[in-house]
Amino acid sequence: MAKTKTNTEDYLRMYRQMVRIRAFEDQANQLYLSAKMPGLTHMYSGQEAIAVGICEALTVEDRITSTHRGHGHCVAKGAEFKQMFCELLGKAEGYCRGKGGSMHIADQANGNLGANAIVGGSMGIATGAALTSKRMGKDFVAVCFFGDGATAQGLWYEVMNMAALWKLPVIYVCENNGYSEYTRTDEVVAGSLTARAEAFGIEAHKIDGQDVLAVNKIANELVARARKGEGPFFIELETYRYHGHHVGDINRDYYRTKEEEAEWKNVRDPITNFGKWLESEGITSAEELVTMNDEIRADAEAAVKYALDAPYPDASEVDAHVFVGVEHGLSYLDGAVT
Amino acid sequence: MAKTKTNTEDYLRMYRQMVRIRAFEDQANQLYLSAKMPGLTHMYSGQEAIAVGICEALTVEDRITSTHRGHGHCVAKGAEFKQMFCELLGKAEGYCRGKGGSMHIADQANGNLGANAIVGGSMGIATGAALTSKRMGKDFVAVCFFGDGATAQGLWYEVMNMAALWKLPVIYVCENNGYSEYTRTDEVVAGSLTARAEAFGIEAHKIDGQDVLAVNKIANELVARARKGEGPFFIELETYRYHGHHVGDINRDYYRTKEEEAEWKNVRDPITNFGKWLESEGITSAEELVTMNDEIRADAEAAVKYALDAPYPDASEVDAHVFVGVEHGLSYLDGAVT
Amino acid sequence: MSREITLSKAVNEALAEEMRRDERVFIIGEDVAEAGTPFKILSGLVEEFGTDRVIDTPIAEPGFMGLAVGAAMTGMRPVVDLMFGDFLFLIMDQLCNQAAKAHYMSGGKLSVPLVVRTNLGATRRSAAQHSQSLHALVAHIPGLKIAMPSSAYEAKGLLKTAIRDNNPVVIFEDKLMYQDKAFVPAEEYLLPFGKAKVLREGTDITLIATSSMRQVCEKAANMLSDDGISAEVIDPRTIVPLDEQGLLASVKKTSRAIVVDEGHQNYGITGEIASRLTEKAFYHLDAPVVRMGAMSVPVPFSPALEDLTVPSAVKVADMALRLCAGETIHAL
Amino acid sequence: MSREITLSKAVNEALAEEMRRDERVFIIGEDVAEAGTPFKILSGLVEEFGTDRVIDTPIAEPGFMGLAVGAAMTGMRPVVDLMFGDFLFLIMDQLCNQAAKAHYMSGGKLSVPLVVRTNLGATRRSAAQHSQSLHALVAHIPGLKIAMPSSAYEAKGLLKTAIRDNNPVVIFEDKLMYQDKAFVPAEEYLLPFGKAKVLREGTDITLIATSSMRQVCEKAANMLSDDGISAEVIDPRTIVPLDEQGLLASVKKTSRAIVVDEGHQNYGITGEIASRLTEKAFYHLDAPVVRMGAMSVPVPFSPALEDLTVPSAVKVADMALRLCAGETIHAL
Ligand SMILES: Cc1ncc(C[n+]2csc(CCOP(=O)(O)OP(=O)(O)O)c2C)c(N)n1
Ligand SMILES: Cc1ncc(C[n+]2csc(CCOP(=O)(O)OP(=O)(O)O)c2C)c(N)n1
Ligand SMILES: [Mg+2]
Ligand SMILES: [Mg+2]
Repeated sequence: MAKTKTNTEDYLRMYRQMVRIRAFEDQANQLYLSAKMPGLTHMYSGQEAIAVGICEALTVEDRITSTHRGHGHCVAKGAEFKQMFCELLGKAEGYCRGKGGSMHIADQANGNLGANAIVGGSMGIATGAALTSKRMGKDFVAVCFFGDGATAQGLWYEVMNMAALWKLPVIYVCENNGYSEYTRTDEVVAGSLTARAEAFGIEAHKIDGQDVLAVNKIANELVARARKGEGPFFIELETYRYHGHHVGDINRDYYRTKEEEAEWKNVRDPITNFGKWLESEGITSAEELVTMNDEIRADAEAAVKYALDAPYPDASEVDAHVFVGVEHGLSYLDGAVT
Repeated sequence: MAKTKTNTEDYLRMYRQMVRIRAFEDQANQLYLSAKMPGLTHMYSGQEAIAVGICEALTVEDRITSTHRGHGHCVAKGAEFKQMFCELLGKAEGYCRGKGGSMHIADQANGNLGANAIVGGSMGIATGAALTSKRMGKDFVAVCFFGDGATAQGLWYEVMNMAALWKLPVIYVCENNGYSEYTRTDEVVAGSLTARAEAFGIEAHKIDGQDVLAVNKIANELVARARKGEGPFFIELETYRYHGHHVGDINRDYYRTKEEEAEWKNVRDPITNFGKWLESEGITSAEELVTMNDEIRADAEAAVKYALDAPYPDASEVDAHVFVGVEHGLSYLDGAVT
Repeated sequence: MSREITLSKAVNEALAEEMRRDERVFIIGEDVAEAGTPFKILSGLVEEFGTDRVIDTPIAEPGFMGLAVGAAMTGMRPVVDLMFGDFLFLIMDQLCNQAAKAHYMSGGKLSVPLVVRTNLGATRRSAAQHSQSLHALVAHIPGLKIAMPSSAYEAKGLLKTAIRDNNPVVIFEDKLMYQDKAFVPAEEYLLPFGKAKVLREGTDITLIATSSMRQVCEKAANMLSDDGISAEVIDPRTIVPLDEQGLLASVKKTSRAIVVDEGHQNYGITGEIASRLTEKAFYHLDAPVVRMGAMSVPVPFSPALEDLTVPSAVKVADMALRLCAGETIHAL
Repeated sequence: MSREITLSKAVNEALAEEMRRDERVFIIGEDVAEAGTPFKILSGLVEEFGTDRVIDTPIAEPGFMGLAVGAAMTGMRPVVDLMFGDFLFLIMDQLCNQAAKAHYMSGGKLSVPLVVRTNLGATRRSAAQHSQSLHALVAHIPGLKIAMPSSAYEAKGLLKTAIRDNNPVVIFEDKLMYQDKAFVPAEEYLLPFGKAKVLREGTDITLIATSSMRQVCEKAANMLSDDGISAEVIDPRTIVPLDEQGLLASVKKTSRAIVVDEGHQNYGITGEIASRLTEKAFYHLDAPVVRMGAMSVPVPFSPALEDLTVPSAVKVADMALRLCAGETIHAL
């Protein structure tokens, strides 16, 4: 996926990808509100510039690990709406045959090693992928997405130490959206996040996570350097989640104000602001953007409809995929050769 | 245990305690070499100035947590030879009735919450003790001893974060003896240890661990400040272990040179150097020191003899202490009321 | 006087009562204060007891579990709030290598009076890392007591007992039962550990039901009575200690038993319970004790699959019918 | 051609052979390179394969376990060296929430071909945190395979099979057996998972022995033969998968069985194995299957106590005699 294309194309694709994420989440939220979605899910809306700015700097061979708030990463790394909605609804055509759902959506064909329902749970996985790249002489890099709350997990410090000692091509990307669940970040983070990475000898950057061009710029730079063996790196990005912690988190007044939410949505929205910039630069027109938005919304709606009508996995799949190469895990447990 | 005594007494007691640790370890090592000791044990010899310099700044109410290399901490916090040797030999009169042994020796009467055979395993315990002090309005502080290798455990970063957020009276004491088992510290520690603590907003100090006065000075200062609520703190102390990783680690050439060992023993020995200083200051004479050394060695030998003759715990104790308030854990498991 | 309250309310009451009674008791975990946990179980507690006793932590389970061990060793009585039972994997070292062993390793000098409150239960569409029932893991570790309340009544009585116990106790609440109501005395009460409760008397077969499986077995018993089968339903309440006498008395009476539990069946707790019954009631049994645990597969997200993995009333009733009909269940 | 080598050497050979065969195989853990582990098992490997494939880590078990999962997902085949089985508690999340579930959660897209090499076994005077036999914990987790070699021969053959398996496998070596020798073919061989091995034929009673308990049961069988009792000794070799057919064939023949294992008996693996046998051989059994696990207490340091906690040949032989004499073992 060598990058031989004009900036214009890059810019429009970044905009497009951000809109696709927003559209996906709007539909997912509707599915929940209309009681059509099994369980809960965590909306990425508001953080689009990060997933897109970073993943646009990656090739399909580059690996990412994602989080419980993972739809944005999944879309940005190249996933399709249909298989994603099928997964969220537990349908057989989902990326994980409906077995993983929103919190475990993975798309390894595009290098997405999966969302993770254990906060911080993928930090070792991303670092291990970087180990493979280095030991096997591949040139892919690994990007580990996680939230501000995940920095409390000791696992991060264990793997940063090894990544730094062994100069692994991994980039730790902290999406600091100001909250972990219902708790403000400053109540649970002592000192400085960038200093924590620097203490392991890891170069750290703090970036505005609402500015897709700024995110993409640092990503391009660090990904290139990581490929050359100059990694690991750490990026802290300041951002905000528009919805609640999950779709069911409706009344948020006890932990954050409506004003604060409005401020971010109205003044710092990554899509609106990037759209304005594209117009001001004459790269595109308001009309073109409206058309693009409408097309994408239509795509998303069509994908939802498709997923709602799609079949569930067959009951016989319940004990498939317990073990690689074993059709039915249960009979295998009894030593019955399969 | 208020400290109303002249410096001279302090100095002599510090010297005395260091010699007691050295004498204890020499006997323990002999027990191993003469095949009288069950299992293996880790010698503290060479690091005496740290345990003594720190513990001399503590009251009996102050708590410490110790490590697999814990004899020094145990002696320095006030333990007696007899019960210690009994414990190392698995005898009923041991501090833990022989059930813990060297790696789990505890002496809660003197505030020693125990050695730990899980590297880093006591970092949460020490921090939790500090939480008790603060929440229950006590004024004891907690000191957490651990080695350089233990800094790789994620648990440390998790508890430093909470200690810093809640200003807990805990002091993290890293005895950097240059090795973790058979690996040089610089091969497994990226960046800087003091910077790691500082990244959490924790004041950090790096001190010569072979200079008991320097250690005691910083300890007095930080303990006092921790009592006032100015903690937590971190101290990294440069030191060296004279023996192998454990008593069975005899051939060490493949990971460190005899020259290096000789250098530390001959030039930087904490006891020799402090003894010289005591003489030069006219606080004591060479003769007095020799007498003290002889007395202590005699004490240690007597304690060993006592422990060798002491009885093992009765077989009926094997399922005692499984549960508090239950005489026999096994029958209790079946719901039999005890 | 007794009133109907939810399991969630029962837990909240137990905590409030014990915190009023004993200032050493405190709660520590993620989003336990203002948020009152994602399940809203603790609502109101921080208002009454303040943030010093209802402590919000960073997302660091091994860390706050470790703090709890140290706090317990030095005189406090922590109640650790572990948001999902699946996170037990993160605290195993502090819970099993430290808390469970400290009293024994110190020859009785140290003790660790703490409670880990967590949950179990699938069919909530929460997928493989938020749906596990992992009580078998901790039940295996000497030094830990394990309670498994099966309704609001047990949840309150067992939690109060756990908080007063001088040992580490892990208590598993069924996260699908939080809104289920049961009669709970207005007066204070405690429930003893190691005493099973016969929930329904019967003569033909014994259904041993832990936690979430109580409702399943009670439903099954109703179905069975329509078929003229009298099933006894018994709840062990705690699996460590386990009330062998109580279970044996029932099994010796009925001569048939099914052990129903939501943990994975393979190497789960049903094997231990069935073995103990078989060893001590062998000559009273008309048929081998049958075990019905959750399917030994990671919990799937898809509703079409997830519901298949947990024992259901229909499946239990069917199995009981076959047993009572003298059918050999495990013919090879 | 066969020669006698130690279990330690057998493991070393298995690793060397597989690393030569497949460049994706590498070793990761603490002091595995120059030091060759505290047990000196890996001596010589770093010299042959270099520090890129025999990787010394910091003391960060959760961390390097996590790295191994990610490396396995992306095409390598890590062999994780976990110095003591007691440290399993530290890697449970990465092993059980991540490695064990990734293939299932991804609907078959991701796979995690890795091996965790660790150990079990008490009576080494290493106290409660260095003496545990924790295989029951991982055996309960769907997605993991569990091997328990009982001699150098099994250690080599099972480890080679484990390394070639495309799933996460945990293999427990008996740390007290590292210097014990056994006949091991000079030619390459693999041992299949899920196939038990009859170590000694017998007709009166079946002794099912895992790992360290093999020698105990073989000794017991010798003692028993002096008393005219013919004991069959059978080793499951892997407990996940478990060779039910093999064990049942033996038990149906002898009609009596004792399951002997070094894990704590309470909620350990003996309950599962005994239950499976009882369920499927009930009408062939003259007496309930007896379980002999390690005492359910933390492992004490004192030699006077520690030896009491593990099943011994004398105790097993005595139990077998009583069983064969028709004595009711668990009379209440
Ligand atoms: C180990 C673990 N602890 C707790 C949880 C419950 N939980 C899910 S998301 C979350 C907050 C995560 O905050 P952050 O890392 O900032 O990500 P964000 O939700 O803000 O994107 C918590 C506590 C979990 N899933 N895993
Ligand atoms: C969790 C854990 N991992 C590994 C070990 C094995 N081990 C015992 S001591 C040790 C080295 C510790 O090094 P350090 O912390 O520097 O202490 P030192 O031995 O130098 O005093 C190791 C790896 C252990 N006991 N616990
Ligand atoms: Mg956040
Ligand atoms: Mg060291």
